[in-house]
Amino acid sequence: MKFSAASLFANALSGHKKWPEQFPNKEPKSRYDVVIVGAGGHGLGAAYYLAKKHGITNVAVIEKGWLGGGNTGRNTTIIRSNYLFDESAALYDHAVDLWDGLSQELNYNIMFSKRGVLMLAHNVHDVQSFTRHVHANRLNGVDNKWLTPEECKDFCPPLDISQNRRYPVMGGALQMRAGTARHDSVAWGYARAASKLGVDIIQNCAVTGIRRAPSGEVTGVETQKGFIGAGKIGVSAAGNTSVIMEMAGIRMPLESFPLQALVSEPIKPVFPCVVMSNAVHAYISQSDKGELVLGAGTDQYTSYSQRGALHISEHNISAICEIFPIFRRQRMLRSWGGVVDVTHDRSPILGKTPVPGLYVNCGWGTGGFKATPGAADMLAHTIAHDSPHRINAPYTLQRFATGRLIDEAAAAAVEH
Amino acid sequence: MSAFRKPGRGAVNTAVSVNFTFDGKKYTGVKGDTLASALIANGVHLMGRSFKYHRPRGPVGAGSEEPNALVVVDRGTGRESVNLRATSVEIFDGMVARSQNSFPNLKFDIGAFNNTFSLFFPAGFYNKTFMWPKSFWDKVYEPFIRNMAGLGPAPTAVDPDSYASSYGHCEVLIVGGGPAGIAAALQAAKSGERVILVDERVKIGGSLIDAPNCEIDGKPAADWLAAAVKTLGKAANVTVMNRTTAIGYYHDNFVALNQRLTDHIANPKDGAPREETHRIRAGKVILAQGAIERPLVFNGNDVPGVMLAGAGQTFLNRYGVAVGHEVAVFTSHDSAYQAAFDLADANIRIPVIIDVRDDIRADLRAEAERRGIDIAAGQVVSKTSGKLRITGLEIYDPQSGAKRTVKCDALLMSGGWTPSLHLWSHSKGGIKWDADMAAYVPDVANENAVCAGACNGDFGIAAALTGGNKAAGGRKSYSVTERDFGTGVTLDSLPNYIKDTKQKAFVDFQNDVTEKDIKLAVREGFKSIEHVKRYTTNGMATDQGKTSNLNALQIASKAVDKPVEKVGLTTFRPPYTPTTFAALIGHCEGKLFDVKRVTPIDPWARERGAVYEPVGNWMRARYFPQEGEDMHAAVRRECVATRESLGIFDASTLGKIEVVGPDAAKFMNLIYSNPWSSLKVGGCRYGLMLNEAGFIYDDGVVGRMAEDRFHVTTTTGGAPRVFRHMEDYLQTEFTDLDVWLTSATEQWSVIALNGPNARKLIEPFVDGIDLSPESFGHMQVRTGKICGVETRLFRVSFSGELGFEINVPSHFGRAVWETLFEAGQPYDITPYGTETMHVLRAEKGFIIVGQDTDGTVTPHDAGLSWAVSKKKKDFVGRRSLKRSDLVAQGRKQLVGLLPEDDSVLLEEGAQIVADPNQALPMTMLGHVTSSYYSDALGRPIAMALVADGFNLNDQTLYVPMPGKTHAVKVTGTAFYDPKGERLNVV
Amino acid sequence: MLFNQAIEIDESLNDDVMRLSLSGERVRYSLRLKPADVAAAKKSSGLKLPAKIGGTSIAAGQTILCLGPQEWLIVALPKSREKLAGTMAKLSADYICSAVEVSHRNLQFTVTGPGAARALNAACPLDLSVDAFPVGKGTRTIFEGAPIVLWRTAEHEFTVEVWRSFAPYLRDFLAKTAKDRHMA
Amino acid sequence: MMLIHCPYCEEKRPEIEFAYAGEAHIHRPVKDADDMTDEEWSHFMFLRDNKRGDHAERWWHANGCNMFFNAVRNTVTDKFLVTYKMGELPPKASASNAKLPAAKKTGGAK
Repeated sequence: MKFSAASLFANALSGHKKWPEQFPNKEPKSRYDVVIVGAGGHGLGAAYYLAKKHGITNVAVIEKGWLGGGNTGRNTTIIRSNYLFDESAALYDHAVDLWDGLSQELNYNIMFSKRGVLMLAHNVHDVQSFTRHVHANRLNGVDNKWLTPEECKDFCPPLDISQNRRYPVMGGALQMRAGTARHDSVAWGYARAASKLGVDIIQNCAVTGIRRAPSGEVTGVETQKGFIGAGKIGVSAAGNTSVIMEMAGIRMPLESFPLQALVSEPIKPVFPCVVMSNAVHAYISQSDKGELVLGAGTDQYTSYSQRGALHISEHNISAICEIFPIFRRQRMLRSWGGVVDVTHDRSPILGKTPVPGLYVNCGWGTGGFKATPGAADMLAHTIAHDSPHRINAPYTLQRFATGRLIDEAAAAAVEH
Repeated sequence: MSAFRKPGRGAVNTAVSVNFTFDGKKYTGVKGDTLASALIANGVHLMGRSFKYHRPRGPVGAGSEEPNALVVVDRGTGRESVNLRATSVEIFDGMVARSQNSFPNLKFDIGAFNNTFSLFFPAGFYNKTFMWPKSFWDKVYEPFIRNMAGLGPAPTAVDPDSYASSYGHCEVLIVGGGPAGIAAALQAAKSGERVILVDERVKIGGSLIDAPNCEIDGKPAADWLAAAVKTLGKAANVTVMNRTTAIGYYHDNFVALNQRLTDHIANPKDGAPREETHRIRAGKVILAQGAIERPLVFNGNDVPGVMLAGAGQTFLNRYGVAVGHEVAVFTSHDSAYQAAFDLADANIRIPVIIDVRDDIRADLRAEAERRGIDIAAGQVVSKTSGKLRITGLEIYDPQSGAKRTVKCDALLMSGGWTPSLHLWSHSKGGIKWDADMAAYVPDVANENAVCAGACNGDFGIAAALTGGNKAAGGRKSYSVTERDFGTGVTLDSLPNYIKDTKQKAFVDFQNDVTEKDIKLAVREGFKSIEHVKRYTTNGMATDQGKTSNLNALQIASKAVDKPVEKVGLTTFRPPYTPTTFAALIGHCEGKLFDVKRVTPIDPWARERGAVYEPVGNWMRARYFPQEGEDMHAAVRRECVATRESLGIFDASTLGKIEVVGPDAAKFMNLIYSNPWSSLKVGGCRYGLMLNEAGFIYDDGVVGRMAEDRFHVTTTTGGAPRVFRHMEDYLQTEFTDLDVWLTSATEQWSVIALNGPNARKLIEPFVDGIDLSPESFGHMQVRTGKICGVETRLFRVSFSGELGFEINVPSHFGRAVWETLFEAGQPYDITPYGTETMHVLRAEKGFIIVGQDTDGTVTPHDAGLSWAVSKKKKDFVGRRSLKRSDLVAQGRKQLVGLLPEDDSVLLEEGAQIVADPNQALPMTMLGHVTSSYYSDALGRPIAMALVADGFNLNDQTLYVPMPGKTHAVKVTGTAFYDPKGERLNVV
Repeated sequence: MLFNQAIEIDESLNDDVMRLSLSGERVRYSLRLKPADVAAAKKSSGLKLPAKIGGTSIAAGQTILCLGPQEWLIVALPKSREKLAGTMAKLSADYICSAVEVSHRNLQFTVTGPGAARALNAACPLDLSVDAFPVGKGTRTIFEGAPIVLWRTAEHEFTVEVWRSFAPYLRDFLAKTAKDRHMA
Repeated sequence: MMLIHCPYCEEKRPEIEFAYAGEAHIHRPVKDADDMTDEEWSHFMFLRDNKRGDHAERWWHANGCNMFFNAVRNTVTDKFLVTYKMGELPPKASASNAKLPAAKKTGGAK
């Protein structure tokens, strides 16, 4: 059933009893052409694009829990593409291109809101670094512009730009095409669209092993629901990637860290955009529901516990209230943790692996949500062609051997 | 006294009136009232509007579980507290409270048109529409949705209140001051160990206050409670914290408490902390959080006046308030009879108890009869009447089909009880489904924690007391006379003759989630409880589903046709109740947000009007503007003065590490890329430090003070990470070396003197050091005295001029600086800041790590191949430097750039291309890292990282800027005095 | 020559519950030895080097804290300057060790009164009850944003050493707790 | 905030005194580094077990005794099974050490 105002109206009259399942939960078949491990936005999207763009519909997405229950449903939904390096700009901007129009493509309102992402500079080094980004973005055709403190304030009125603060605002880089989307809807929208194209979504089915032929290539996955044959396997398991890849005998250049986020109680609209500050390590937006959504950096140690420490949240709130003291009296409603997989250069790995028929999409760290459609599209392309697309070609495992890293964080360097 | 106040009832002081306003109207309550109890005492139940449909709502609960009655308390500018639960807000004289989420007012709210069309806004409606035309999402639909959403008003001013935070420790932390918690505390108190008992309400007592109709050890509950409070108050090892909520339970028994200190006080002292966050590390945690009553999910269950049975009982017993004059009861659990009886005994008419069960316990039936209460067994409420307040209800007998109406002005409901597992769940304690109770109860603990009383599934006062005592290690059995708490049934949905499409049976009141919404979610494939929650938003309101989660779970379970335990339970997430941001920040705001480090010389710079820049934790003087000067003018003046005569600069922030031990040189060889064995005592050397990946990590001048002692300097921001990097390798890789590291950054103040007159200035002040160029050459260090103070005197230059860095013990820094500054007047000595320092070094082509390099630059890229030893067998980063990409041709390399147009100052960060006329995306060769106007050279200069830059010398490249492209010529980086002759001034 | 610590204490916040004061000039050394040399070095230097991490030896005019394995912080009154310098020089000559003077790196506060532990616990996460942190215990620890060295000299008396530039932060933090207490 | 038993201080101290320092017992090749391929070298540099379960790791008691030490912590529960000094192998008493990677040389780090 196509979603529209008309179908909503028609169904209302029949008491909403005729809505079909958006994504039937299937029992596994004995064999698929492609098995995707991990039903987050990336994995579901890859299945969708395999079916939609490459005509490969005999596809299963296997999920140990419930679809969209990992980082897709736990992140702060920031979408932007104002990255420094050509490789990053190409990948993330491709994603933003897909975000724009994804609701219509999927016939599912994923609520992509181009509210603008403003990244604040608090010291001379930030200014230099952001100016570098702005110029590189401009020549790459990625929108990003420099704002003075006063312009920052105009764009985001709750901002305190008084110069006597500990970290006064010295300006900001604004990407207007950036913003947020409704995280759950992204997973559900892809799941529904993929299901319609014949993809099987199998939830509550943990992968326990990866089977390989004597000649090395993959033949399928062992799961809680038995063996499932697969011509190709795409692993898109975020924080659990190391665990899955170890089943194929591959040790990954990854570490998994707890990442926390929190929301305030809902209040009436007050915050028109997304603001990020690297100097104080925090970011903030306001959801459609009215909650202020806050995020910060990871906890320091590796963990799969989905549980973080209080002091991380305290510092996060403290940092936000340093920039936006007007929010001091708001109240934290809910905090939660996810597990993010981080590579040494904080850029993803998206491509082939040493094992024939095994593909991996991981290492997105704290920024995987924004890449969802782009990563999914690239993973599907790589699986379909057994070869990466131009856009994801640099994101190999091999770069860790050659040293050809894509290190955005290192490029931002540190203060001197 | 209002008609709803019951004198002689409740733990309030009716002798003391408290005046307040709600939505501008004046009301009077009594001391001890909450806003909800005071309003109800005035006959007001309508206190809020729901989130989605803006339906009129009154309190459902009587405590922190309340989903409906959310209000604003306005204490003046910046002191507007929103989304407060009226059931938890203590009134004080002069309180100004308002309703929220309604316009123009609570009784008539335009937003309620959502309710009229609620049929079109089922769960997940927003996923299905608002997609066409595409541009309408950003411009029309979303702004509209946002304006409709949100609850309380947004802040308009900064909260001026103070907040506090602290760490605390105890052996036993008890959460919840009901009978279980009190019994636990009494027992734990005997051990002499530190015991903390916290309770979110005004006073401890819990159900002993809410339902006091029992005797403990032969004493009335109130007397027993008073004695217990006294005992605990006298015990020196026990701390009882009221108005304190345990908001989160973290690793290793780390529990966060939020204590409210002034919200209940009419005129708190200005500056008194409003709230304090106590972060408690407990040896053992006893959770006695009690249980939360479950609403019944029936058509019309959200009209103001419909509330939980226990809430009705609490309003009576705790606050002395009748929730109505004619109060009907609808239940599936025995406990609601206690509420009915308590109300009846207070002369409130109970027209009927509607019980979904056919068989009613004989004693309850008898007691009801004795009070003349009609019981409608095996029947249900099929609808309610009244919009802003319940006026009556319809009873439906599903067996006979008979219907009848009953008038009432309040309806108490009970669907049973849900043990509060919030903190237990935060602690990652296991839970198990108890089918009899139809609730989850605690299973295996993950921390040293134990649940007692109702939160452990042990209902009734006796069970709570005994359980609490046992949890604290006791074996006491209490003798309690009480009514049997009883049992109940849970129905997945209540029978009704009305078509379910015509029903409005709410599960989550605040978020307006109905039974239909949950069934719709399941129908659409959202079969995990987490999916149901997210699709319907059930349990995601500000009460986090305290009253709704279990009902939603059971409805979903039925719809999925799986046992509840297979459908799961949504995760409880901290905080237990919404917690003020500023309380979580505690002291760490304003100047305590982050350490601000300044040098001993800083006050002098501040007096001189220096402009500062933050660098790491430090504040450094950036330039010293004189009257009418902007940064450029000041910097040009400072540069010229330094090159022509003498400049003075505070370099104290440079990191300093003393490396001492017989293997010091060996260690230096391993940690730096250049060699150290050959450096003689009294010599200095530029040190280049790489990370293991082979990229430049830090740099600085190092002096060899003795065979076994190096004075290492680091960049200002780099000091902490360099120290860690060194300790890490020393302790885990180079473990056989006899060498130790001592941070000495703040032992020394560093005064950098640069300029041809530098030596002349210091000569009269220096003792014990021969300053002659022959004896004390460039890149040498000596110890002696200056101005009578011990010094480590470095002859080094970051400017290309004759230079000294005078290290003196910190407490003498300012005095030495002032002495030299005074004596420097004949040389027009000029203080300069970091900006001038940057220009001077750029003229010489010296790099700033972090500006001209980033974490992707190798020594070779930066033109520092000379600082990488070819002979050493090992140093950090050595092997990685040989990786294929690090030795590849065409890497970005540091070069000089001269704009062809002398009037152009390139922008730092600007990108460089070979062909400015290409289409986007352009192929970029690199970027400008440093750019300044150089007076010494009479032109702008720049440094840049450019692909294959070393092979592009003399070539013309382009810097495309908005509206204009600048042509630049590639050069070397040593712009000024490339042979270094200026160092040799005598 | 002016000896300038440049930190002022707001005396008006001090009372019988909690009193913050800044100590005067001190001579400080950070001393490291090899494990095998400790006994001999103790004997020859006469320094009462506590053996266990967390241990202190507090004598008139000189306190020695064991902060880490074979790591000691020696804090002495200025009158001991020459003597201590001599001791350090001799140790350096006789043993494989590291003796670094850090007299000016730190400033020293004392926090006294029955409210001292509670005030310090505003920012220090350690259990400062006298059972858990008895008189004579000393350690390096954290005071929110500032690393400190903390030792207890009496039930209601603590000494805090902090790097010089962190001192205003520590002072301001304790001042905030005092103000809160006065207001509450 | 976790409590961590420092094997040098011999007491439990709060996490904020410590800095996490990555997986433990990773051998840093020195002698044979030049003979290694880039690929082999990258194993030392970047490949990590990232274990879901008992994980050998290093911590630095930065605001305490200043010592680096080893620990085995379960990354699902975040509970420490044991902490031990640099250069030591996980104590035999640890129920989990069968699963640990064999420690090479003393310590082993980066």
